Amino acid sequence: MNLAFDIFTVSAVSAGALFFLAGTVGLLRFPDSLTRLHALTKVDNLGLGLVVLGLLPQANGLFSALKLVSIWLLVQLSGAIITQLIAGAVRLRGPHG
Amino acid sequence: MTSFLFGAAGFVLAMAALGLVVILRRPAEVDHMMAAQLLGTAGVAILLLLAAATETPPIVDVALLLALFAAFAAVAFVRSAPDRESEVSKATSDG
Amino acid sequence: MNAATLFGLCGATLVGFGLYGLVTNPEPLRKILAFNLLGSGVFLVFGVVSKRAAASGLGGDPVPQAMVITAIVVAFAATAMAIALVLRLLQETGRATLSSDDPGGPDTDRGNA
Amino acid sequence: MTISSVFNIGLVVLILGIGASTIAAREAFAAVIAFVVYGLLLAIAWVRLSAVDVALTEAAIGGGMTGMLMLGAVARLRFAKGNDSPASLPARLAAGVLCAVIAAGLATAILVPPEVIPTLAPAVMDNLAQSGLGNPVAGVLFVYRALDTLLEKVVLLLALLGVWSLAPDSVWGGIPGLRVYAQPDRTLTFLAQLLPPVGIVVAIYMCWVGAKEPGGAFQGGTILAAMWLLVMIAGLQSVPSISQPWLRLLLVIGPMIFLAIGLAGFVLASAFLAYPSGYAKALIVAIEFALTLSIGVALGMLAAGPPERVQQP
Repeated sequence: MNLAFDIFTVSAVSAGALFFLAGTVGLLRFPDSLTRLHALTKVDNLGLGLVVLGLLPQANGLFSALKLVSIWLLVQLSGAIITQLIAGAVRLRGPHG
Repeated sequence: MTSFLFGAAGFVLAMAALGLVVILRRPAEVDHMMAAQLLGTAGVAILLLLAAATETPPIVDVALLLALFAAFAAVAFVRSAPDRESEVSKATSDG
Repeated sequence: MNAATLFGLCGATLVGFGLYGLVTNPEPLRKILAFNLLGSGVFLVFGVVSKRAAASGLGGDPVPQAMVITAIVVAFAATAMAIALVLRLLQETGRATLSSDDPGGPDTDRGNA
Repeated sequence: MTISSVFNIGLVVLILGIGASTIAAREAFAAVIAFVVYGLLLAIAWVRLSAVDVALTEAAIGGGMTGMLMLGAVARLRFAKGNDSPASLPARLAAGVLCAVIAAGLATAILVPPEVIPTLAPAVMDNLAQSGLGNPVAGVLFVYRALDTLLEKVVLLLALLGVWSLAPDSVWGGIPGLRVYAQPDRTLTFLAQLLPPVGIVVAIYMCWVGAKEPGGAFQGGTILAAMWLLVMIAGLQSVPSISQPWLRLLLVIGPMIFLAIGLAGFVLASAFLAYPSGYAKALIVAIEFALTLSIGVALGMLAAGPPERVQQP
C-alpha cells in the first residue's frame, strides 16, 4: 500500500514539475506580455495542482490534506484575479509600457 | 522518498530562477509585475515539497502566507504603476 | 560546508551588497532599499548563530529567532518612517534628494506655497 | 554532496543574484520588485535554517508589507527626479573594496566558529513546560524576553507617531494619503471581497496556533494589516482619519493589556511581567489576541502614511 502511495506521489510530483518546466519555456519563448502571462498562470497553477495532488498521500491526517487543497484553491483563485489585473495594466499601457 | 522530494523542490526552484531572470531582464514594467505571480505558485510548490521532504508540517503555513502575500504584493505592483496621463496631470495640478 | 555556514556566507555577502548600495546610490529611496538589504543580511547571520546552537531536539536556538522576529518588525517601522520623511521632503521642496548643493532648482519653492 | 545541499546552494545563488539586482537595477520600480521577490525567497531560506517563525514573519513583512510601502513611494517619486549625480568611478571602486572587506570580515567570523557555541536553547526548553506553551519562540517572546516584546510594541507606536507628526499642521488629525484606486475597478473589488475573509481566518489561525507551533501575534497582525490595506486600496472602505477614537483605542489596547498584566505580576506573581503559575498560557493567549489587533492597526497605519487631507464634512 505504501509503495503504491509512493509511486503515485513520484508520478504526480514529476508531472507537476514538468508543467513548471513548460511554464518557464513559455515565459522564454512567447512573443508578448499577454501570452507570457497566459503561460505563467495557467501552466504553473496546473503544476502546483499536480504537486499538491502528489503530496496528498504523504500528508498525515485529513486536516493536513484539506489544508494542502485549500492552499491550492487560494493560489488558483487569487492567481486568476491577479492575472486579470495585470492584463488590465497591459491593455492600459500597451505591451511595452 | 526524501531525496526525490528535495530534487523536485530543487527543480522547481531552478525553473522559478530561470523564469525570474527572464522576467526581471525584460524592459516592460508589466512583465516585472508577473514576478510575484511566479513566486506565488512556484514558491508555494517549493515550500510544500520541503514540508513533505523534511516532515515539518508548519512549513505548510509558510506556504499559505506566501500565497496570501504574493497576491497582496501583486496588487501593490499594479496599483503603483498607473496609466501615465492621469499621473502627469496630477503632478502638474497639485503644488 | 554545512547549511548554516552557507547561509552565513550568503548573509555576509548581502551585508556587503547593502552597504555598497547605501554608500554609492544617490537616490534616498534606493538607499532605504539598500539598508533593508543590509539588515536582512545581518538577520541571516543571526539565523546562523541560532542554527549552530541547535540543542534539546530543536532545529535552532529560539532566543536569536525571537530577536530576529522583533528586529524585522522594528525594521519595517523604521522603513515606514524613512519613507514618510522622503515623501515629506518631496512635498516641501519639490525634489527628493539628499544633496545640499544646487539650491536654485526650478521648483524649489513649490511646497510652501 | 547531498541533494539538500545542492538545493541550498541554488537558493543562495538565487538570493544573491536577486539581492544584487535590487542594488544594480536602473529603475526604482524594478529595484523594488526585485526586493519583494527577494523577501519572498528569503522566507524559503529561513525555512532551511529551521526558523519557521522567522520565515512566516519575513514572508509577511519583508515580502508583502515593505514592498507595498516602497511601491507607494516609487509611484509618488516617479516624476520627482532629484538631480543627483551617481557616485564617480573611483568613489564606487573605493566603496566596493571597503564593503568587500567588511563582508569578508563577517565571512571569516562565520567560517571560524567559537570552540564552545553559546546556546540558551536547553535553558528555554527546561522552563518552557512551566509556561504551558509548546512553541519555544513564543515562549521566549512572551516569557523570558517579555519586556523586549512590550517595548517593541511601544516602538511601533512611536514610529507611527513619528510618521503622523510629519503631516503639515493644517491637516493634523486628517486622513492618511494612501493611494487608492480613483475609479472602482471590478476585478480589484472582487479580490478585495474574496481575500480578506480568507486572510482574517488565517490571521486568527496564526494567532491561535502560535502558542503551540510556529506563528503568533506578529504574523497574525501583519495579515490583518495587509487585508485592511487591500480593502482600503480597492475603495470598499474609506481610510479613517487619524483622530478617530476607535482607531486610537485599537492602537493602544494591545500594549495596554500587556502592561496591565505585567503590572499585575507585581501583585499576583513575584515580579513585573511575571505570570501567576497555572495561568501563564491563558494570559499569554489573551495578550497575543489583543496584540494581534494592535499590531495589525499599527502596521496598516504605518503603511498608509502621514495624514494629507482633512475630513470632508
